[in-house]
Amino acid sequence: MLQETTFLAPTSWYVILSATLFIMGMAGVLIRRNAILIFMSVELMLNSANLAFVAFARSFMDITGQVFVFFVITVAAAEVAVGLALIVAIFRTKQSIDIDELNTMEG
Amino acid sequence: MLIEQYLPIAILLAIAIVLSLIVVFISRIMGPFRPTAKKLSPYESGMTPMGPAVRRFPVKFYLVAVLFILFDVEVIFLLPYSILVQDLGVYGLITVSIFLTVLTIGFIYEWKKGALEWE
Amino acid sequence: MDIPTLESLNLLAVLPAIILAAYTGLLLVVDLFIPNENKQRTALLAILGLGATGVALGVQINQYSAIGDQMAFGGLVIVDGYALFLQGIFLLSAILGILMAMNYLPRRGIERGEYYSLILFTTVGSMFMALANDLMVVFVALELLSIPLYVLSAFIRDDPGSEEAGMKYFLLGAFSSAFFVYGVALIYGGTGTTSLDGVAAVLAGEALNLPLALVGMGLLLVGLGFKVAAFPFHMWTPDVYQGAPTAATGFMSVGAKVAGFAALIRVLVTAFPGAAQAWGLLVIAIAILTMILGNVTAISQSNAKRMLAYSSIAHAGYILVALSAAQFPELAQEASSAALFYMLTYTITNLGAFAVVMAIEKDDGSGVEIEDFAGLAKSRPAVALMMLIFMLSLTGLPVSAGMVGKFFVFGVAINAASQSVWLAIVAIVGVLTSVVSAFYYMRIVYMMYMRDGDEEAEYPAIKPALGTALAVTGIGTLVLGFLPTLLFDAAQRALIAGL
Amino acid sequence: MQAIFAIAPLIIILPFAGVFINAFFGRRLMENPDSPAPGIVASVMAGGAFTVALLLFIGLLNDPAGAQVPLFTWMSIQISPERTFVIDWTLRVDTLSSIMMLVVTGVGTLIHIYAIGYMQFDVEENVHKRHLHGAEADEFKRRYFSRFFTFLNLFLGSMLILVTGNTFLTLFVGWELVGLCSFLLIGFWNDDPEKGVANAKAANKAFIVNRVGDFGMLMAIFLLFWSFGSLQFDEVFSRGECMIEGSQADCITLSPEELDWNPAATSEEEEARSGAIGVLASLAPAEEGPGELNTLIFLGAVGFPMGAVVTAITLLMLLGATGKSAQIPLFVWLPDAMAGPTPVSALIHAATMVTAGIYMITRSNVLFHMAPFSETVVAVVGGLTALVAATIAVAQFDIKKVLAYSTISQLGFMIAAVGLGGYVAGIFHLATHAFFKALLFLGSGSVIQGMERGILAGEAGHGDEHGSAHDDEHHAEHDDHHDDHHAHPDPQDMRNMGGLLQRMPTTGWTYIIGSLALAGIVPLAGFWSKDEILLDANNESLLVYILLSVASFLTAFYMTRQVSLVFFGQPRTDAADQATESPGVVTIPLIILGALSVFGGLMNLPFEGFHQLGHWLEYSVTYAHIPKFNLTVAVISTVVALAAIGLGWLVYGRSPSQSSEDQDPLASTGPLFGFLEAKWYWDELYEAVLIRPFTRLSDFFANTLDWNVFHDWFHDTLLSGFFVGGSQIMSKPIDQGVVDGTVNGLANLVSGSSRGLRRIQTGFVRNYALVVALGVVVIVIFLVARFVL
Repeated sequence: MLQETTFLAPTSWYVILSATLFIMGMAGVLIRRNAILIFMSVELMLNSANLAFVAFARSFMDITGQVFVFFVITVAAAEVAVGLALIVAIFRTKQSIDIDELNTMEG
Repeated sequence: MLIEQYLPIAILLAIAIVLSLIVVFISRIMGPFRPTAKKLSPYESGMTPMGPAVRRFPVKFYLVAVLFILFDVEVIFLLPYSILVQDLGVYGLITVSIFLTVLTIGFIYEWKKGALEWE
Repeated sequence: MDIPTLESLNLLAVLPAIILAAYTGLLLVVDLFIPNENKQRTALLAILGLGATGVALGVQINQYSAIGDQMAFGGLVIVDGYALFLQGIFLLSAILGILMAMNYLPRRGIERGEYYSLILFTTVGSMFMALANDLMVVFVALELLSIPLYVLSAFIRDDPGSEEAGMKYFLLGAFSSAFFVYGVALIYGGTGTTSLDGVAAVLAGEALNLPLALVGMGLLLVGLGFKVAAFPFHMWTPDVYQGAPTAATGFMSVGAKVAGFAALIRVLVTAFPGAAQAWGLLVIAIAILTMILGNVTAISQSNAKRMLAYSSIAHAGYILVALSAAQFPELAQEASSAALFYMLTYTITNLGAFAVVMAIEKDDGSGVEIEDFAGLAKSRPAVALMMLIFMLSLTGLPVSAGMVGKFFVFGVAINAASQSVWLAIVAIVGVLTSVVSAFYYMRIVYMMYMRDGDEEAEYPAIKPALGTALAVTGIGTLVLGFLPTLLFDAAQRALIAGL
Repeated sequence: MQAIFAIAPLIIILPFAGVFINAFFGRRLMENPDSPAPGIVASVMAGGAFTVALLLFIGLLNDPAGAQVPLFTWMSIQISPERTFVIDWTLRVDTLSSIMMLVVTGVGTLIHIYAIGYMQFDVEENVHKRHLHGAEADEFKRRYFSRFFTFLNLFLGSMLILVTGNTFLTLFVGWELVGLCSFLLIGFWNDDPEKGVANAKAANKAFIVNRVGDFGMLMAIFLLFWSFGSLQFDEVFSRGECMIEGSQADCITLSPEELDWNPAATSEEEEARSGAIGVLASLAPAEEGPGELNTLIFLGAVGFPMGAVVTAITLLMLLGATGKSAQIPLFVWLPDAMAGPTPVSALIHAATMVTAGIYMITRSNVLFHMAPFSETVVAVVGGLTALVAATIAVAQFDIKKVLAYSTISQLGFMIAAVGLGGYVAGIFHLATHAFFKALLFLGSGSVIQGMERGILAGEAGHGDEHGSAHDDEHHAEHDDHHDDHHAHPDPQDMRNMGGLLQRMPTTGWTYIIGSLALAGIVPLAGFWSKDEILLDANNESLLVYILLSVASFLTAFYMTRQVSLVFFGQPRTDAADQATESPGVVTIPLIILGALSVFGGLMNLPFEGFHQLGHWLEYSVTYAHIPKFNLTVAVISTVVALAAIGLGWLVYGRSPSQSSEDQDPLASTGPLFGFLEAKWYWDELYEAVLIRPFTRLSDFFANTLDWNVFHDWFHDTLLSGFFVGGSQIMSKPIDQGVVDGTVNGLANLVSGSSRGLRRIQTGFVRNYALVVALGVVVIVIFLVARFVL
């Protein structure tokens, strides 16, 4: 399906890159304390997935992957909307968006 | 297509960068430089500056940003459509109008909720 | 290039979902013009819409035997018995959820029209979870289901608990859905398609890149496992359930979970029969751990909502038991119908339990400690009786819906045991843990019937809405217990052509 | 099937109708708060059930094969394309179940009637305790009186579901329902000012201990279904016997006509049947045993020899039986269960429910017959229980506690009997025991209320000189224990009684009859049944025989002790002095039961031609057998009993103690008596052996599995190695409240680990995310490994 030409980077490179980005995002979620930064890390994970999609789509010469990316982006936008709203609300009450201060419930 | 065809772009880039650097630093290089507190203070059209230059933005901007994102996204879907608008014909028209209706609902909602009133 | 035509969309097949979606958008706007003091109208309108959808669904179910399965949106969506049955469950839980909220929100002083619209949005999402025949649809449905839930759980403005719940749910939910998306990406990379049948076909034949697809499947398991609150992706559950407004919690505890299972079962059974051993073992392990953790941790809870959260984790485990039996193609159908039936019983019973919690919760949201059930049998005999029924059913004591559900679920596991002894183990753990569960469920019964509460503890009046919800759930629980065959046959017929 | 059997459903419907009426209209029936209406309704329903049972019995006389009366299809599940697993709710009317029905409904009816009188007084007294007056009091009476009879009828219905069930599942449903009723009735006075909490606790103890047994039952049922592919009695048994030589597959796919052979077949029919199945021809009980049972049963992928599987099943059933029928090691709940009102103790905890275990084992005699090992275990457990309980009973002072332990001991006899294959003997003793033990309990109830009437009279202020003199000397010379001992004499403490025979003649004499029957004196009912058991023991196993003989010696002894303490000698308190006879509604059932205890033996005399019960049961109990009458055994048991009575009389009867403070004569044996009085420290043993280790274990869980450990390791060592500040996430220690004390030792283990697990739930989002991430890692590793390997 994929005719390798001289200058096209092989798909695996993209996948590896996306995996790296994904892991970085994961680490970010695990170690960041600022809600917004965590949130951005999540976005990073999503977009690494997008990268993988596009790469695969290219290698298959198939449109599905790219369409999926559209949807991911859209949904991500919706998540941003909700997420930011939540963060703002919390900032209003707590004057801080350090998620480690959100531990009134436990056990 | 071959890698050579990228060459003009590369050259253009190089020139752009160099020029911008020159523009930035030429005054520093040419002109005299005797800083005083007044000179360094941020320029507020003659008034004495009040407060730090960097301030928190009011939450409103978050709201605007969010709204922007939402409506920004619709472009993603409209762009491909606009390219194929001829081929897609009625089918495409209907589909896109559904899509836009949904967006409009959102728009009406935030309008009525007063998200758009600035003050 | 071939342009799809409106006919090819076959919109009629998904009419109920479409009706509800359109109606929801409409409701969102209409609500803007309803004055704040009588938002109850919005609720009634919402119920109306659900009813209309229900009618459409009923018609479809009627014709189903004649028409059989249909595809829509060019194969992105499949309308089969499985989907129809589940859509029924979703509509039911949505209606009940709104009924409860109608009484609850005003008391907490948080009644805003959006609540009802959001519930409808979630329901649309759930319905598409059941309908999805393509990972793309699963993903969009998953988010359409989740995002409103984030808002619902943070619905009590500037109540720290609620906000915390919303935030936790949101962050972890986004986190897990990122895994889901990446899983889809890997599957797409491994098989070159995102349609479930396509994936199955590729895996059956010469897979392009099997390990990629397998790992992708694992990540799907994560994303959906989070929705159904299965170990180890359950951590959000107790906090969110406790912090969220009880009405939302009750709805969430069934709607989201069932929807999650809807997609999980569909994806694993339809798309990955090739990798059955792989996910079979995983699901078994997860099921065992989930049952143990849920039941054991529930025991030391002092807050009723939190206790129910852990119990809901445990029940996810029981449904997983059925799913784990579905790894054997010849049992897939029976297993899925057992799961479907269990989900139905769980939906009704659990909603009922939460309805009772709402019935005793004070207007400031306090009064949901397990101690607060003390003496309920004296002050509120009817409610206490209801709770007794629900607790018995959740424990799985005869003769109640829960017992029958457990019976089917463990029964199918036992059948499958002839294929792999793991199934036997999982069934035994299931029985053991449900014995354990008696401890914490009976504790509430003990509180209600054998402890004296303070006499002057007066409970909020039960408005007709909540009363209806209670009655429906209570009667439903009993009926399912006494005449399970009724619906179990339905559940099975749902599966004849399904999957 | 005979037309008469069609009425079978009534036997269940009637009691539940009673439940319905009393539950919803019970209070309205009691416009006048003292009207016994609900009681009458309940009794009528019970009586109706009894008549139905009688009719069925008559029907069976003509057609002993019995019948299976379908009610409705309970559930049907598509097991596999070709097989559907159907559970009909079918009533099984055969000789065994009819005996059970007769006993349950018969004794049940009498107890219902008795309960009318008893509960009116009991409720009245609870009104006093709570100092209720006027409308409040009336409402209280209405609520509790009708509630009691609702529960009682509910129990009756459930018990009948149990005995008429045609599948192990329906049996289990009844099993659980009766458990529930017992729970409700033990805790009936859970809001009693003084004893409320204790009652509630007793109820919970019963409930939870029974859960352990139920777990055994459930596992047994699953195993059954798993290996025999059915839960229906006949199918299971026929397939079981088929599998002795056939393979599992052949036997499970028996064709229907092969399946509905009826177990009531006489021997030649059995020949025919075995021809039909084609494997039983060579099957003679003698040459059985695990050796022959080596055909494989496939559980999961692996196959086990049939002997092992059946043994496992039967042992699990035994666990269930030890729970319901209060055998070692699960008997501890029964004595506490005496917290319930006396009719409850009589009906549920002496006559009927506790015999469910014996019934279940008898019903599954085919299985047990296949597993000799389990049979031995059953017999030994029964024998031991009989002995241990009997010894404990010797040293109790609470009149009902004595009876409770006596019940446990007698149940031990029955279990031992069925364990030895003496199913006839077991059921026989079950029936007679139901008569005289119910009699004794009702008698004790009457005694207790007599005492309470005495107390009330005393409080009313006319205590005669004797009493007051008694009074002073106590105040003069005794410590306050005795003081309040006297001020509020415990109406159940035998030390406070004495000389009641003159004051309560009917109760007294019937009670004495009952005790003689229990002691096994010719020709009372108890003698014949016990003798039959001893016969079997004598033939089968010397050990059990000795255990049982000693037990029966002790039985006679403690009954003598009780009778002489309660009815003979001088009254030791004013209360006893002013005790009065109970009303007719209470005494008449006593008399009837007395008669039954005398003549009950007639149903199965050990002489040729008199084995009615034996032959009767042969129709439904495949391995029923009738032991040969053996004079020496009979003589020995009689002599033993008489000796015990004589000894008891020497110790207690001849020189009765004068005051309630006197030491028990046996107390001279010092530590031994204390040991027995403390019930062998059985509860303490559990405390030490189960609860405390569990608590420790759970602490271990709590601390070692503590998330902090793991977390610190993970975060500080790994993550914070790379990033700063991750470690203080977990710094907050979590200490959670203790679980409510309603859960027993087992729960302590669970709750301990539960608290341990709670620590994982730290409330920190990032930890949740961490756990998710770890889960992902594990899953991915697993999948990749699968693929690579």
